[in-house]
Amino acid sequence: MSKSPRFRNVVLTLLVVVAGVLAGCSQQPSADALKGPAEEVSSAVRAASLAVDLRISDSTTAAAASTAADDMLGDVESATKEVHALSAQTQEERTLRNDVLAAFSSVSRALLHARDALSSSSNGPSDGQGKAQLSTVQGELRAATEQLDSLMTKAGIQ
Amino acid sequence: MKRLLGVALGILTAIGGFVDIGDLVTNAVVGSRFGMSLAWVVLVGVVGICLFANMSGRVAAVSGRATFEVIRERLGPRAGLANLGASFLINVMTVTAEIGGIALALQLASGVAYILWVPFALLAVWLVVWRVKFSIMENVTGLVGLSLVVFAVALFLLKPDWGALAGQAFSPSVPAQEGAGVYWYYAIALFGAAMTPYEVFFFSSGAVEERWKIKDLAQSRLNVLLGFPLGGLLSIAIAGCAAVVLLPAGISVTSLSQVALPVAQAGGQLALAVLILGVVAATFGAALETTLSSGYTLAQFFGWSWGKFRRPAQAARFHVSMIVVLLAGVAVLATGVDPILVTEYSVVFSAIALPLTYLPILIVANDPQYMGKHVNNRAVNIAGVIYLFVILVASLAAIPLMIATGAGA
Amino acid sequence: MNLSDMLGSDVLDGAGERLGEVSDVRFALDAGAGQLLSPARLVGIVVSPRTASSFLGYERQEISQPWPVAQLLRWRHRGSFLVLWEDIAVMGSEGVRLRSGFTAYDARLTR
Amino acid sequence: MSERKRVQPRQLHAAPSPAGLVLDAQLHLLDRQMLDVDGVPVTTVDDIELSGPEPNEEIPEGTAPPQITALLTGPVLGTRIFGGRPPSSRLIRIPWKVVAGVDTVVTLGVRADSMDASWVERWLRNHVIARIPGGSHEP
Repeated sequence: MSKSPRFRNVVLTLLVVVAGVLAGCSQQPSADALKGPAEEVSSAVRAASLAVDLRISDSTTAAAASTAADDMLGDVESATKEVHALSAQTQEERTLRNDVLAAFSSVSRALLHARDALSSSSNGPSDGQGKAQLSTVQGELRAATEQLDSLMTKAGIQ
Repeated sequence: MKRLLGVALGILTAIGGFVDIGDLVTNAVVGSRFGMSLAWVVLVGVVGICLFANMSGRVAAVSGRATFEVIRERLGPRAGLANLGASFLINVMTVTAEIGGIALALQLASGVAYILWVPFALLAVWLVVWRVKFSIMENVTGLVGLSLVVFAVALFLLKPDWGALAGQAFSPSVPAQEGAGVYWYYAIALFGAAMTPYEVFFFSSGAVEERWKIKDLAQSRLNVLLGFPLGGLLSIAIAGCAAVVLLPAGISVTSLSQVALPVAQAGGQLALAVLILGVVAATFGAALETTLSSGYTLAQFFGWSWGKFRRPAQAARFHVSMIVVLLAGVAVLATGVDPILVTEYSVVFSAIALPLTYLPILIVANDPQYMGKHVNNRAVNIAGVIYLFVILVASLAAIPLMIATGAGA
Repeated sequence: MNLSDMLGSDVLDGAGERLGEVSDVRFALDAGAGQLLSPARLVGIVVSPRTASSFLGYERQEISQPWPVAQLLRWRHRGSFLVLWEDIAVMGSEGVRLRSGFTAYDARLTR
Repeated sequence: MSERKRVQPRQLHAAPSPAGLVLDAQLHLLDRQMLDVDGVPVTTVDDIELSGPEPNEEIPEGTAPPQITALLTGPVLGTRIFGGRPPSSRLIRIPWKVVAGVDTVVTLGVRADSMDASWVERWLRNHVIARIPGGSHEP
């Protein structure tokens, strides 16, 4: 009988150690762990914004600009996956992670619209309707950028 | 007059041939993250590649032996095979990256997904390797690749604060938002991109292909000593464009489409078109060079018959191995791996393999049995040994830095 | 025998004391008539007291460049000597045994 | 190996210099490129075969020195790198009597196509390269 509690203790200790190791492996969504993906997305949305600007001023082609938007969409996707892989422990962490994911998804949506607008803008910016569409998209990108920026400032990610 | 034309052609080809996807991507990434604070590495790398390309060209012209024959003969089968394995792996990675680069540039031009351009790029590269004369191949890709000068033009059109750029370049420091480890990791990547071993394999084998003699050495020295530094200036201009436009905007480069943004901003659609032409030519030329290099290294290690001056039937194993390498590269791309990522790894692995390539060249360039009276002079030897030391340090530091920084993330 | 069986094997003197390892095997081509080469006869073995890798032959030639690579390799092979065929008693899996009273010659190549 | 005791000969005599060409096998022969009579690369010198001596047998005084009988290539390269020894039937021999010269390369007095050492080259030429259009055209 006396053996069994000791055995249980050993097993419990081992479990705690294993859990600790596992927790160490799957990082928590601290400001530190979110920094990389957040910066990646922030860079991506700014690049797309620049591409739309260049397209509005007729400095770049529809193909090159939409390729840029498409590449940035890929970057945001991979950053989103990275954040999804983080496991939140506390309520606070869960909120932060969800906020970040929300910001990412609005960036993602804006990028999708940007890509579509850019690839259909092959008539050139002289086409009034196309130009209007591009300005709308630009506004959307800016809004998504601001949302992400303010979140990053709030969470102390610089 | 004709001679002068030949000299000009050689220099222009060397400039256009200097930049490949590795230089393009690494310089743009570095410019967008570190500004001009790593420009000194390009300078160090260019001096190194001039030194050793020249040396290997001289060995090839005087003795008729290309670099990998020398490596096998001096290092013996064991160390030689280790070197072959490393060089061959890097060659395949670089072939993959260059073919990916061609496809990415064509996507930029057309908007059609790059993966659909890959088979086309593969076929084009193979056809040139199979059928086109060596000198034509070199001159055409080199001259068209010269359109990358658009980066330098764009930098001027952007009217940057030259003083600030020069300040970053001449008193380099690690930017506040980046760690010192990442800074040195990219320093090694830039060094590897400038000094990629395939350039030496290609250069020395090219000397044999074009049947250089001792009297051609003056011309080749001129090509290298003028062409490569000017090519290095192009590299710095790529970093400069990224530093002026992308760094202040908070954009760090992860794709080729971002590299094009500053050029489009400076010069509009015309500049963009020239840029795409230049990138296609530069990556296409480099794809040819790396494909040939993988054939050269294998053939020279095992003593097979090689060279584009022979009919393919007279160099069967050489041509079969190049076909296999091209297919392997395309198979890697077919997995959907990002070609830019392959590029970033290939330049770092290049840095790791550098000492094995450059030590035997330095030794043979001093051996009178090979070189007769054309052995290295003292100044070249001193520079060579200093570089060997730098190369060794970079090579040893590369893997620890890669692990510590998560490959520069 | 094949050359690779000899290279790197131990060299013992007549009393069984270890002298070093075979770092190279020297041949001579006696000038002969004809278009092709004359037979290559074994002259002797080069014994290096430290390492079998005949790295580059710096110990045997008058090449001193590039500093310090040449100096390092020569230092690693210091004390190398040549033993003629006449002084070899046995060659085999246990290594090379020399006859007692063998003569050690200067291993340098004269060109 | 270095733990064992070593003796060092006390003095070195000047070596007798033979009349002809002197070759150190590792330095001047092994791993060098072989070219055929037309200057076409054939293979590399992977190993060297000698006419003697019998392994592990006492060499009587006055025995004539062994000679190089052939240069070896093929699977022997693998065994030089990884150890072991290929069966002698798998060795590709290039007899010393076809060797025409030794310099930074070993030149042979025969054509590559007549040699066993180039069978892979011939096989690939006939079965792969010759079947692709343009394979036998001048570049």
